[in-house]
Amino acid sequence: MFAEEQHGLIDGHSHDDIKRGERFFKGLLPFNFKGQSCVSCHNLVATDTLNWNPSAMAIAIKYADRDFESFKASIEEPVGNKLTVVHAGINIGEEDLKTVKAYLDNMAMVGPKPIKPSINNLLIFLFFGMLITWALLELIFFRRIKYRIIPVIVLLGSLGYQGKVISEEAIKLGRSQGYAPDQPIKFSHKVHAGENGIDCKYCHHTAESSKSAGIPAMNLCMNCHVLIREGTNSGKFEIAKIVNAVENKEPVEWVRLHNLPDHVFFSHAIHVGVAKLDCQKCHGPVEEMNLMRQNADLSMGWCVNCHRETDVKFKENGYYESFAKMHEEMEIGDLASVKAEDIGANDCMRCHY
Amino acid sequence: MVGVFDNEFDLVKAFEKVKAKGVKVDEVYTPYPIHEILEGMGKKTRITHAAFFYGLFGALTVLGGMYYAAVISWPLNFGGKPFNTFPSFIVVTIVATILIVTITTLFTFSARAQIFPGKAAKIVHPGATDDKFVMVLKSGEAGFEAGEIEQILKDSGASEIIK
Amino acid sequence: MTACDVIIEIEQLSLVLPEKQSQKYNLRSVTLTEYTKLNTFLMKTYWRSLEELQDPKALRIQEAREEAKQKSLLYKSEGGNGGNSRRDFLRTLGFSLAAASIVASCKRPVEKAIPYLVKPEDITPGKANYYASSYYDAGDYCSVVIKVRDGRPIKIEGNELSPISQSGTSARVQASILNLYDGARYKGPENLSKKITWGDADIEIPKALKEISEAGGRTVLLTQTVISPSTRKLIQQFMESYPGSEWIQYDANSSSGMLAANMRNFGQRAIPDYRFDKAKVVVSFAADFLGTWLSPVEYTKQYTAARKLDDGQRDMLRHYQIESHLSLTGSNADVRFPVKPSEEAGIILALYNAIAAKTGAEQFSGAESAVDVSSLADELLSAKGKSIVISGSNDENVQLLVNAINKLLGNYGQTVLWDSALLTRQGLDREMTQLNADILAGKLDGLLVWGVNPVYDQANGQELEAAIRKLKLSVSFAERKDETARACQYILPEPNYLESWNDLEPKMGLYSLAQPTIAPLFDSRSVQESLLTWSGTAMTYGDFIKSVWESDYYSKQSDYNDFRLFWNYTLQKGVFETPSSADISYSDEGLSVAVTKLPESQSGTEVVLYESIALGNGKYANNPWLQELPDPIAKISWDNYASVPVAYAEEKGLVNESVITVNGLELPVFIQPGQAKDTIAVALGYGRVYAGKVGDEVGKNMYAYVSEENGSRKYRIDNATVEVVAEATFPLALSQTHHSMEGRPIVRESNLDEYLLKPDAGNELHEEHEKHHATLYKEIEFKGHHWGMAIDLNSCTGCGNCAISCQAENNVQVIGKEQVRNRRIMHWIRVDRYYSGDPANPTVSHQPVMCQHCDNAPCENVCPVAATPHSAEGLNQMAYNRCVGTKYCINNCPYRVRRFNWFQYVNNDKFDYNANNDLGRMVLNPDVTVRSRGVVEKCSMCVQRIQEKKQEAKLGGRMIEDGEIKTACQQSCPGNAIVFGDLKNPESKISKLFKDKRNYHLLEELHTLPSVGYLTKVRNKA
Amino acid sequence: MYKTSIRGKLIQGDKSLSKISQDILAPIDAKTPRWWYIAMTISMAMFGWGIYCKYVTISTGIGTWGVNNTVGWGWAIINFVWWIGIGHAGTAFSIFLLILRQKWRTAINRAAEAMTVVAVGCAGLFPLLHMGRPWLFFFIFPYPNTRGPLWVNFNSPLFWDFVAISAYLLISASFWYFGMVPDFATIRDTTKSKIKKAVYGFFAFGWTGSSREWLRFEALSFVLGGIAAVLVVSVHSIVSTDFAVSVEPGWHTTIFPPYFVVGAIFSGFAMVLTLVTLMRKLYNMTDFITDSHVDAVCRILIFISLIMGTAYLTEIFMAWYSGSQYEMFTFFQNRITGDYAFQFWAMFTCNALIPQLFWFKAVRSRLWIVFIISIFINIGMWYERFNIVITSLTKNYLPANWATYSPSIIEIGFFVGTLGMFSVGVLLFFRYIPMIAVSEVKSISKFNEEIEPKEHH
Repeated sequence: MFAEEQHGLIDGHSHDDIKRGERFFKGLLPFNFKGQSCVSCHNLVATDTLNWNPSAMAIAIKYADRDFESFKASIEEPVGNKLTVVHAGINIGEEDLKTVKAYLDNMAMVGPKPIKPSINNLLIFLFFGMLITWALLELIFFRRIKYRIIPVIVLLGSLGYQGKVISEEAIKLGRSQGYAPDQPIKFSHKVHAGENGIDCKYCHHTAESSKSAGIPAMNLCMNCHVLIREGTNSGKFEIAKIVNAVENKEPVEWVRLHNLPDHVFFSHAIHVGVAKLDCQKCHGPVEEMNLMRQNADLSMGWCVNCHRETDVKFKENGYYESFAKMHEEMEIGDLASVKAEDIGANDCMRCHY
Repeated sequence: MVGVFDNEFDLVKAFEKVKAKGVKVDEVYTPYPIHEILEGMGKKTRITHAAFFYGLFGALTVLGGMYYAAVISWPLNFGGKPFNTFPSFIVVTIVATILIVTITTLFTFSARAQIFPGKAAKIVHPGATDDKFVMVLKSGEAGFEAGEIEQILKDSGASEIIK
Repeated sequence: MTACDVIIEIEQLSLVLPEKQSQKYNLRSVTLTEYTKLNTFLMKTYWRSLEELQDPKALRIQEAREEAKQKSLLYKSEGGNGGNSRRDFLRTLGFSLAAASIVASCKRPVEKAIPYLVKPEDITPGKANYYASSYYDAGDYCSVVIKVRDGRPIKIEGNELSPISQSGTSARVQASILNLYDGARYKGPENLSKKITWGDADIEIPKALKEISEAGGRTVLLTQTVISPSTRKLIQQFMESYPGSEWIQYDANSSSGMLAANMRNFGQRAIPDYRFDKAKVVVSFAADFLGTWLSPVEYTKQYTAARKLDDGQRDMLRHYQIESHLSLTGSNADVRFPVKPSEEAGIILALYNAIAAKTGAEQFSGAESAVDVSSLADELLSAKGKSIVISGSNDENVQLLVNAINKLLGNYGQTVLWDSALLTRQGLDREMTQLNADILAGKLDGLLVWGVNPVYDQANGQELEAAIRKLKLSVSFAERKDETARACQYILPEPNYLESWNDLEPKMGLYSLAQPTIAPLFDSRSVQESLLTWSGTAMTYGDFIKSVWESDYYSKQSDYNDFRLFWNYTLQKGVFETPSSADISYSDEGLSVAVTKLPESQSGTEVVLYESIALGNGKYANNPWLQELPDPIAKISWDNYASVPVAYAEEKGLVNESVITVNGLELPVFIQPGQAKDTIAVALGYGRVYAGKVGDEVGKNMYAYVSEENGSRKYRIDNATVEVVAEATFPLALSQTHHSMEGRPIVRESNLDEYLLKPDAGNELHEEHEKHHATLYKEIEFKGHHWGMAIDLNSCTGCGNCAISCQAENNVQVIGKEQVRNRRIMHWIRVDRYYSGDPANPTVSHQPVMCQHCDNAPCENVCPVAATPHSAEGLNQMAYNRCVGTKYCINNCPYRVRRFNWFQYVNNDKFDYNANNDLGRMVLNPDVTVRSRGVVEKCSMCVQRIQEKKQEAKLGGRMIEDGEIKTACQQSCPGNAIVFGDLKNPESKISKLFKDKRNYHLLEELHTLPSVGYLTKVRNKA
Repeated sequence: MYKTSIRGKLIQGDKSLSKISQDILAPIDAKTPRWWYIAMTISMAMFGWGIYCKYVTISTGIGTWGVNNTVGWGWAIINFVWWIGIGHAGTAFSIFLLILRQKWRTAINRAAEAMTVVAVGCAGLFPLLHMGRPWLFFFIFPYPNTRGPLWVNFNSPLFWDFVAISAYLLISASFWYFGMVPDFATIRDTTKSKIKKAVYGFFAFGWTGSSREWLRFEALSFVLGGIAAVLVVSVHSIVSTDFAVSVEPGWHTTIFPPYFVVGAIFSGFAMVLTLVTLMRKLYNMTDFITDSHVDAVCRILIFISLIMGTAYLTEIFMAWYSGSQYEMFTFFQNRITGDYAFQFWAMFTCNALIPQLFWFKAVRSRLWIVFIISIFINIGMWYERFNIVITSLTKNYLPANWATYSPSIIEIGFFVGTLGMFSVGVLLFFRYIPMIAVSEVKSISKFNEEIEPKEHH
């Protein structure tokens, strides 16, 4: 009974196995592999966006349901070219490898360790708060410092800092410019749109006709990936996820980057289909991004100011014939160009209803 | 030399006499303002002028700001009114100007009169804020003769003379 | 709620529905795969629970993995932001007002986007699809178009191709979309409250049926009127496979008397097709044909067409209404006589005699008429063949007399047609009465109940319930909770009509199809499929319909020479018409007997039991939209009440909300002008006890007082005992409390003769005000469009369809009885109703009022935060996310059309209606923001529809056509009273109507320059 | 020059300057009286209930009030205008009487100013919390932002209101505070308690009473007094535009600005009278707040009351003269008669009729009658605002919208809460702040002929 409590089984693995596996994985118990360990390539915590190798968690989830043999095969006799190259020379005993699998299985159960919150900024903020308190007390009661200007400067400086933090945070509120989360599949726009020159609208094909540009359905990916099964950077692991998703009918849960607030209604069709704007105008140099990043801050000011600067296809599009008087003015030269703003693009009702 | 008086009239009398002697009175501390002294000290304040300019500046800023916001920056159609609704602007201009004048004048006052939070008072005589009228003369001043002055103070009814 | 949630709410302006991440169901437009999500969500909520029961351990591990996966994504996504430290910093900071903004960013939820695995061809994310279908329930038929957005049906529009409803709908049809998402629907087959599978049911029930059949027992299939030809066919098949079984059709609000009379006179168990558009004089005896009688949408279309004046028409139908309680129809009548219900027969007889005297037909002696009908008879005779006389009575004898009058007037073949007879009511009450007695007497063994609720709507409901419980076999096919289903052994839920196939024949020769627009939300199966299965036909109902159509209807047309084409096109159009003719002759059989059996005039108080506009027979009492729809006349929602005459109330010292007892039943009092002397009226359809959390215990069940007379249901209590309950009050939710226009020029009206002399009769003020039109400053010029709306008061009957249509389109929230009573109803369009003249018989005016989109809008000027400026297209905009809720705009709107979100109406247990659960929220329109607490909202003239059509035009590179954009209220208005369009386009219909002499603006003396115009009401009094 | 022999003494009793300080500052140094604790407890209880009601309002919504889609403003706005009106007394006293060189004001203006600050604070709560989303109140401020930038609507009276009220609060608070600086210095220099010396010393900002200070102090008073005089007129004029600028019948009238300003001064003076009579009784300050002070305020009230009566009659006349049926209805069928006749006549009686009793010296000289009448005026002024806000809103243009309004318990609690807040403020003022402007009283003491210039020996 005692033994069982101490070595309680989790999902069929003992604590000891898991601990031992962890040490192997992290290289604390070295095994013969060019001086590296698993963790050198397979991150435990996602930090490096350019690491094309699958993360520990991804591997864990993939192999959680599979038996040890397939796990072992992927390490010792991998199928993919890339994996064959990098995994060449791994030498680890079978029992030890089993503990690694146990460790990974356990990880798939409990999830990655939470990142401890860093409290530096808060500490700085509180420190300035304390400075304010001190300066006030000094000014009112202690009066120990001869040059009164010192506490006054400290007071104003601290208040300024706190004000700055608060206003910056307030502006950032609900914004996420630069947001570039890891995606469940290491999909690179650089590889697809940049290096291979695939047109944006091949995948996001509803951009011209619907409000939504559309995230391509997995069967669209399969148009190409039915043949292309191994990538130059990522090997087979990432592409296998697509195949797996289609075969098992498990939809891929992408993390959304561009989240407009729910009270904003945006239509891709108007901007791409009618105004013929380039995708890059808002989304930035997507063809250069390995990891998709939110380019613009998507603030209301950003929208509104673009409307103030951008010309409408006034003569080209038949719809604008309703604006008869403006056409007349254009004919006689009173009106050089029509900005989006001039036809009411900055009205509330255009986006909020 | 410090002369302490019990009432306004004695102080004023002494003040006039000292001045007549040609001796410059350094400072007078009273529980309430006495116009004869304030005038007699020969000091002038330009706070009122400053306030006027603050007002002028404030009014123009407010009016200009509103014109910019409502006509240039983002004109919006409210109830079919023109963008430049000048009569509406006036209301806010008046009030906001008053606010600006008040705050800036207070700061000016605070700076010029050296009255601000945390200032330690240099108390010449503790009764000066209660019921005493205090006149301070500096011994280094031209025409200052201690004995003579003391006599003047005494004659005018000083209740206490501190040297 | 944690501090962070609060802040997120603040930051997101709480317009999102704060839901758990895992169940987050984004209601906004841009989400890609709502369909996928939707199904996942539903599976999770309703289906997966079975698995959970089966293997809890396996599931737990699986869940743990899922959770781990979620977590890993969460951490990863934070990592990429570089805002890791910021979030944590904020997380630890806690909540204070000063730091509110900082804390706000602490928990921006990770949003997921899940694309389709394989994208369905016909679904484009962000675009709506429209499918033609048909609504039929409780005798109401309507051809509809269902708007489906990302896999969810969200709105019902009228089908313009239907010759019956002609793009019109009724409030009940509009609200039926919410029935789909009703939480009171049964989730799967049950046997005595235990879940079973369809397989179990398919074994047990046929076995029981067979046993009964073999033992010579009796099984009855009790349905409402079935107008589906395929279903009728398969019911016959089913009957044949179980000898001894019977099929009884039963309508709670029946037309049995009419059917019986028509069977005698014409040999038809049907109702002729009344054509109000061809009539010049209509005399209706308590038939509420614009509200509830037979086919109100169709009749409203015809009636308003016959009274329109804007297309140069100079003639109008004249409408007489003789009734006791002020019905919607009565409120539109040119001449109305309030009489006691028992006096009606006497008046009809007198009318008959007067006409017979002039046409030389046989006259009968009878009671004295309460109304002098001689001039009426003359008028009818002068419009021979162009008149209609109808009666709402359910008494066969009365209907025989009415038929005789129509015959004498030569209306058959002219305005009353048998070629296209109406089939939507076929229940004969005596069959049900017999069945009721048999059940109580134990003479029945099996009962299959489908679509009716006898336990609720039979007078002896409780006894019946007990007797049903004792039956050998009782099966209910109820879609949602009802009292009869509760008594039954088996509950085999049928799918909603939006989830299933059907074909309908509402009129002879007129067919229409219903098609599923969403996969069944619950484990339901259509009744037809069950019957097919039990009668041994292995076939889905959809295939069965197809086979019936191929064999029966394909041959009746010549447009398509391929059945597949015929089927697809019919499905697309929703309706199919074949010329039909009937050779039917009139025989006056029974008339002489009938006149002797007419109801006699009574001296006591009579209580009229009428069908309410909103609830009908009470089947959809759990629909909060219907419950909250104010009665078109009384403007009361959430209750039924005793309408008493003004004089009676004065005599007894009653006020609104006093309580009286009628035969022992306590009822709240509403003083109803126009209520006939010595009568009281109470609506049916209320007082459900097992309808769901919204519908339970709302009002009193008056079906308990429905008795029988001459073989049909009698919706009247004679010689009722009425007592005043002293000191007692019962709150009523009135949404309008003042009924007089106070002499103000609000609804402007004239009479036809005046109008013909002078088109601006009654509207002289308009020109006067136009003359004074002046402004200090330059008027704002609209460059491209200037949207406007015109409302023809002559066409508006006040039916309330627009209010519900708007509610569905614009996510207008339900607020419940207490808040309606507090005068906080949220409807963006309301129909004001004014009385004028004699309180005993007032003239009634209906006026729909929504935001007038004034060009000089008073509300815009006073908003401090610029949340409601004017758009370049002439719309009065309302930016909810900017609104801080000062309510100043509400005060400064002379029309009071602005609505305030006094509470959080969405996701709030205090407002436990459709918006408080995931299922109910699926009806929300993703193109319209769900408003949060503290913001003002109002009619936007369906700006989302304007934007959508503009986008279509821009993508097509063409100008917008007139009439292309239709607002929700306009689209399905059965009276065609609303016209929307571009005032900048001089050719548009709206521009022409604005130049009409009848056009005026509400409160135009205030110079608010509304973009909504009203056309004066023209009556046709003699 | 002020003639004591003609107009009575400004200060009763032969008091030396030091005695003046002592008498006025006595409550600060003395032991807190028992009634003060009792009054404070009651006020705190009221205040606490108010806070609870505010909590309910913010957490649940404005729906907890009695307002509805027809009557968008209820007690909140009535009370707002009422409090703002009361808040006018301080400035009115200080400024107008300063401009009019009314020396007797010195005994009362401090109390009046304190009242102003607290009352305006109470008033400000109402417009803030009657918002549907008060946490977004900053939208009303035209600050540069990332929304375009999106500014505010400068045409909206509520924006004017916001500027006017915040300016008024700031200005009256600074005016009040700077007036107290010399007095704080007096406390600093006379008190024996070390803590008090330090605390009051801090608040005295280092005041010594030197001529350079007094010179600028006088200039400051002059400037502030001058511009604040504009405020007295402007603030309530602006508040009146909340109504006058709208289209509601009964609101849309040009008489409102002067009518509101006069009404505000009326209610403010009445409240001053209420407070001053209490203060005099409780702290036995009969020497400073003399009968003639009370008498003078009463005489002013007669005059204002007559103006109020005229304003009421003018409004009614204009409604009839305009010929507008909506105006006619509002005044003749919904105010003078009709559902709200009681409120109208209560207003008329309290404001236009009862103050006429002040014509009688017997009334003016009996403090308790004066006190009661002042309460009546306060009530009457509340009814005036009720009349304006509610009668117009309940029955406006379209009869279909007509609705009734009755306050919910939460709204009542909110109002009671502000009453509590006001009395808490006033009690704190009684306890910790010189009730009467010491330095100013001293400056007028010389007009008491008893303090003759002493012949020196």
